[in-house]
Amino acid sequence: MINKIFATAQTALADVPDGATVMISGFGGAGMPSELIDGLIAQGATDLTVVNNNAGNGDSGLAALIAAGRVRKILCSFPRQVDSWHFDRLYRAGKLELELVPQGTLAERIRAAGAGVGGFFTPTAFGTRLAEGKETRNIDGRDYVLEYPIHADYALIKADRADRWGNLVYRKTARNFAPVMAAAARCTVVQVRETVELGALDPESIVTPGIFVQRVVRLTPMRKAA
Amino acid sequence: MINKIFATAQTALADVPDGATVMISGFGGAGMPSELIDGLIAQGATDLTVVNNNAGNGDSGLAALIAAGRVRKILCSFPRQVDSWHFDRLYRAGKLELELVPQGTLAERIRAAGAGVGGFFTPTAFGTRLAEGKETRNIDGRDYVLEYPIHADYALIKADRADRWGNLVYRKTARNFAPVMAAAARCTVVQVRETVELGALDPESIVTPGIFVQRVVRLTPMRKAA
Amino acid sequence: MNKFDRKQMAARVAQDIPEGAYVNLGIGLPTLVADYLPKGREIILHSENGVLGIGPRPAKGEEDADLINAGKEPVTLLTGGAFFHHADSFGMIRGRHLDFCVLGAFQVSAAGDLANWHTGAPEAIPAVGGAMDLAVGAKQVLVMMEHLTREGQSKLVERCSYPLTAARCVNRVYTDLAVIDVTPEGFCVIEMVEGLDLETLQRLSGVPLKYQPAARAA
Amino acid sequence: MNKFDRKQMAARVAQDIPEGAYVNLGIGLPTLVADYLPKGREIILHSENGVLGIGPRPAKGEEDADLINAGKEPVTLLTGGAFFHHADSFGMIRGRHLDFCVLGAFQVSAAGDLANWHTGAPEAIPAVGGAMDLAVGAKQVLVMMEHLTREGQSKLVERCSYPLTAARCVNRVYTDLAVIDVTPEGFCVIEMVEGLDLETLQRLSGVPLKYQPAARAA
Repeated sequence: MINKIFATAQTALADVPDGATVMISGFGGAGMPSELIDGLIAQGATDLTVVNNNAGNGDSGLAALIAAGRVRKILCSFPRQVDSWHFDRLYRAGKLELELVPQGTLAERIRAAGAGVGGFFTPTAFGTRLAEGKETRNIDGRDYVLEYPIHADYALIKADRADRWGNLVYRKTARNFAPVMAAAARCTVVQVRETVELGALDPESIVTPGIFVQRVVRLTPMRKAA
Repeated sequence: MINKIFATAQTALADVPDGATVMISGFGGAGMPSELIDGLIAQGATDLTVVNNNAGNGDSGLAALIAAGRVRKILCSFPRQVDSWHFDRLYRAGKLELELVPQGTLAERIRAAGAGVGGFFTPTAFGTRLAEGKETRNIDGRDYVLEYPIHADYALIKADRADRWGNLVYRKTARNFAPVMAAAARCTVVQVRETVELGALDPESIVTPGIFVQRVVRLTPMRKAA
Repeated sequence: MNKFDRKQMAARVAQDIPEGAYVNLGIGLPTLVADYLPKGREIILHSENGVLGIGPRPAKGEEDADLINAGKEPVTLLTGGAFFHHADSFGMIRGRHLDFCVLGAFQVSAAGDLANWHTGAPEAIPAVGGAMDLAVGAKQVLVMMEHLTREGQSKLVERCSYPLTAARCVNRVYTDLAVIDVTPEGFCVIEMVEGLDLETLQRLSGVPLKYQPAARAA
Repeated sequence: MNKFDRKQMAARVAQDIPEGAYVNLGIGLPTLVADYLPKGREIILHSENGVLGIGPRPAKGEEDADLINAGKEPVTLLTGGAFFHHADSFGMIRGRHLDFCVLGAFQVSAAGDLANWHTGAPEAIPAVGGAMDLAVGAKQVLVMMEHLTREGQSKLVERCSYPLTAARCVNRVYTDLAVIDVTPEGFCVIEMVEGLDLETLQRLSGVPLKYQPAARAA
């Protein structure tokens, strides 16, 4: 019997090695798998490359991972925020590498990895400093920049409900990057509010089919996500 | 008040010009908007370029449009079937141009058009005669072919239910190409089994948001789709 | 002369958004436009974090941490709204499905170039978010900004000195002093605040301005 | 010697599909594999027209025209199945998420090249469907075919004479005579039907065959 449900974050994250590329879902706090991140901090993996839209807010979640010195490099679209002090400090100290990617290009590069696309031409950032050094092309009168997929070793994502096959549904705008990240990682670990019986999720409404999910952990948020 | 619901296929299709590129959803009969196609036949537009997975089955739906001599060119992945006699006859007579596209590349080219992607590298068809004359590239050790988006003037698609904003849900495998075609066309016309009040569709389960839909017609199938 | 305040600017932008439009309102000042959309006009607001049909701010205590806009403020969902993932959301943007986006700006050039993401200061931590995608993707890019910097320099420029967000993308600029179209011939003023004359606006702007009130298309 | 019939071939392929695998069964002969998957092994079947979790054929009269497989035959959905659109479905394929696909073939070369979509006959109307996507996308490409053509020619070849579906993609071939792995050193027989010897198989095949029964990995 297929059963992707793990008892604890600890067991679900046990094999994350140093140096791994880890995607983390969420847009600010919405959809951020804070309890999985806490598990990753406890697990100890370091020298990580993190892919997220932001670079941490406040002192919890991704910010805590950064504050713990576990992140070598971050790919994101919007690091600088009023409460991104841990990122700001380490970045200014030269201890954290940043690859700044426009938000839509970030989403599409992640999607490309999951969909087996080797590269794609996007009009976004053409003629700007974020396209400097990149291949460009005019196609049918519009200018494009060539972008490549972002693959990951692990994706840590948050969903609302899951079944034992790993089928997922989300809640409101907490969906954001999770579905594309799930497909882009070799091993996708999901924290959910609730696990349900197989068949409890409507086949028409499953957003992430279990094929993209390797491990599911039910985790009750201990605190309001930052 | 936004109201995308049209009373008849006739009014919803009145402005399709000769020479238009028309996407038609469906995989065989499942999801084929047969009644809209009947409306298009009655409307009279000719010299059409049609995008569909197949090239018509039997004597109804797309096959009837082809039989009526309205199609100049077809882009599809699987024209030849036991019951594709209208296509077969016109193709062999040199009266119908065929662009054969692998099914996944067809879906992705349509998706690219809707998502503003100017081109993408796919591993599919590399080293085969369907990639002859196409640009190729080795990226990270894998060989890819460069493919371009397929845009359309109209998409004729079938869904199960719609509201007046054009939000859509589908039924089972009848979903197939419709969501990507809806986004790839300048004007998307949808035939639905049922129109529902705004709010009757779960925001978490809407598959095609109304932004991709211009016109909705409730049409009761007159016959089993071929 | 009577400068427009933020609310008046927002109300002026709102006037130009027609029934049925799909609109993305940028973070900050542009978000204010939502409050001034004419009652009874159905307009569908998009947010790049995966939602169409954003409604008014929730009442105090009714906020839902899972229902936020791109500025990470709590919002509500209108009846008829829908959720989707980030790649689909930016497919909508990049694929030219949004009728309008309204963005803030540091500078707009006479060619319609937009600079709104980076001051160019070497010590600044860069952050771009969805600005570049919106600028290239929306059918109409509307900019909403103060006409002058705090130091009194015009934000309408011949060429942007700040790093570009996108070239040749801006269609119309709404400032606290005027409404200005970007045309093939450069800036064209279509409205000014009461008491302002073209000569004064021209002097403040420091870049050639045409004047054609009839050009107003809203 | 006892040639495998179609059912025996399907049963033999089915043995090699492990619990939890995501599998696409090609149109025709490969579809038969579904009927021989060991009871109690949970295996999730994918069809390129947008479904995971295909179940058995429906009972007569219970067919649903909206629930079909890639061969356009009526199917059912298992508890736990899901529907999605065509671009997502081929994203699964191209993105290497399927553990196995099982395809028919005209020819397989010693390098693992696959020819299964076009006979090369100039008058033939070409049709490719999802074959090229499956061949490049699945983690393991299993081929299921008669060992010989009706004219007695081997379908295992040094180089394909038919137009390619994809190069260097086939991992294992199941015929009515043998199970053959494609290895860096060429074809390697791992099983033969009862009563067949390597010499005879070698003669029928007309292409170098190694023999290494221990190589069987299922």
